[in-house]
Amino acid sequence: MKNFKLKFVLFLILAIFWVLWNNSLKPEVLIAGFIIIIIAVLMFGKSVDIFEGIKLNPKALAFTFWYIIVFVVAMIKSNIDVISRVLNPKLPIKPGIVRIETKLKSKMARLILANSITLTPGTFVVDIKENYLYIHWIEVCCTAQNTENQNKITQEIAGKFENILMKIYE
Amino acid sequence: MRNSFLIILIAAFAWFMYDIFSEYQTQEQLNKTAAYYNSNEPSEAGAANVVTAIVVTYRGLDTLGEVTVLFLATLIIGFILKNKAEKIIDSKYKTSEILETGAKVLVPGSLILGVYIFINGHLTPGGGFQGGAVIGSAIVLLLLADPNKIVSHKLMNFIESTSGFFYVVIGILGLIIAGGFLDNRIFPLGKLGSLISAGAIPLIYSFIGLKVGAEISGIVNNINETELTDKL
Amino acid sequence: MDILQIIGASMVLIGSLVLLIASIGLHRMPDAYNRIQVGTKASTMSVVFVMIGFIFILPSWFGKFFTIMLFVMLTNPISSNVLMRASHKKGEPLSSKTVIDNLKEDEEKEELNKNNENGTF
Amino acid sequence: MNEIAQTILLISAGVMLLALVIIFLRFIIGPTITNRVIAFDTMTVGSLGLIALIAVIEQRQIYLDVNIIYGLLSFIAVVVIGKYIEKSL
Repeated sequence: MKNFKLKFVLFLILAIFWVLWNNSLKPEVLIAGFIIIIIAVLMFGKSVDIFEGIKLNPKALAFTFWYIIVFVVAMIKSNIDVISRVLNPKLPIKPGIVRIETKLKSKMARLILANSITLTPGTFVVDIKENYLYIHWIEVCCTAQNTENQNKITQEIAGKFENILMKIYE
Repeated sequence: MRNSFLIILIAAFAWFMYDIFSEYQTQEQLNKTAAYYNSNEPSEAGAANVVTAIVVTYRGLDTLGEVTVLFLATLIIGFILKNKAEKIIDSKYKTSEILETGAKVLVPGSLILGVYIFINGHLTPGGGFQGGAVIGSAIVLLLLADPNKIVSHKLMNFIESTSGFFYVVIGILGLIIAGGFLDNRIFPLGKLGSLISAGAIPLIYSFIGLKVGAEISGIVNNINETELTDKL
Repeated sequence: MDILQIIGASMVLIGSLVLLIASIGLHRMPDAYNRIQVGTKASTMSVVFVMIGFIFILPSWFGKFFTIMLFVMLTNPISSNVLMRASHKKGEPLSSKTVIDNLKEDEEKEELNKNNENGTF
Repeated sequence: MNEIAQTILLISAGVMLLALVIIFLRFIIGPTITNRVIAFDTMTVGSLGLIALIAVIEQRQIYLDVNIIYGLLSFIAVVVIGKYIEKSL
């Protein structure tokens, strides 16, 4: 079968969803879920191209866990950041929309990157055009348009996520 | 001027409503029919959700009528909005890539959520109609992410007519094997509260859910295709 | 068991306080872009904290709480992104504090290129 | 359930309600449609927590089924409004 690996990934995601949502491991629930998910995977077989490039090996799994840890830490930082900004009477913001470039090709990896950027301190994805992400940043570090600054901005916003996602998806 | 008129209207409406509700008293006891359903339902129909048992078994014929009404509505909408789909690619209004990718994960997920709702119709709130509506909203999401996507009319018509056919077949089986039309006791009742219980209720509700889902998806799809041709 | 329940309830309280701060932030921030920064992050975070707290209180409902958490973490950034992209395209004003807008510059450049191409035809 | 935990839960329900009311004020003031939709989005996501809290206090698991469908529908609503603003519906 074509794209068997990618379909298997979709099957895995839907199966985890089904089991978690039913909150039980009774045989009748599992059998019903298996039939439904197989039908859903066959119906949406064309749209699995978003998972292209995903790796299914222990190393990738380990990196996934590492990613979750990095993400959760960034998310809690973002929380503290938001609180300190909102409660500060001076309202220390210097907003602007900056452009960063991503090396990721896989659609799913880009979605995860964009969602992670949105949920981490002070950054918010406004648009994606080809390889460029446009990000509303609440405290822009440098405004001059040169390559050095671009690289610095990219490193600061997306660096840590991108490096790990590259290891999982490419 | 217009605002003051609105305020007067709202005040009058509030007074009117207050007049009605001030004399409202809640019923302390169930009436005769409700008491019958409440006490006899577990042994007769075996569904944990009494409302489902009433909708599918005791008042099954009414539900068949409701599904027919929805079918007629779909038919008429399809008749009015009949148009050929044409592909339009306008790069200015292209959907953002994030939504496109997200929808490819979320659409199968919400489809499965809809199926979960109507399969568990006899245990949890919701059932065929609600599950069908969730499936319809999954199709809405699919078309929002990519308005040029062509959803197959043939497949939807097939699902819709097949599930309608089996719905009636189960009803007639009930007439032959058990007590009457749409009686759920053609299968054993099973243990109260598990997934396979309440006789034929999960099966009947699944067919209703599939039928309703296909009908709502058909309406959404028809509207989408008409708008595509209007934009040109 | 009691200690776990109190820890869970405290996490729920933290989540609700985060939501309260988000609501204050929605009033303090100067423009829509900054508002949605606060709104999306803080509301997602609030749901995450609340659900983790409930997992401590009722471990047997783990699956449901966890699914809702993942669902919010997946969908909330997407919907905010769609909204802000549309607003920027429509010309939602940026606050006077804004220092740079690369997206608008690039869009204008693109438009200019398109017009030039049409001109040479 | 433990009584202290229950009290803390009730307090957090009150805090959440207060937050929702303050967000609703932004929904009323909001100078542009974008501001209103932001308030709507924040409000719906915040109320997901509140519904789950009611489910826990009442010990009824079935309310959580309502919760996720509410979340799904409000997500689709925001996407629809976004596409309407963009005029690409």
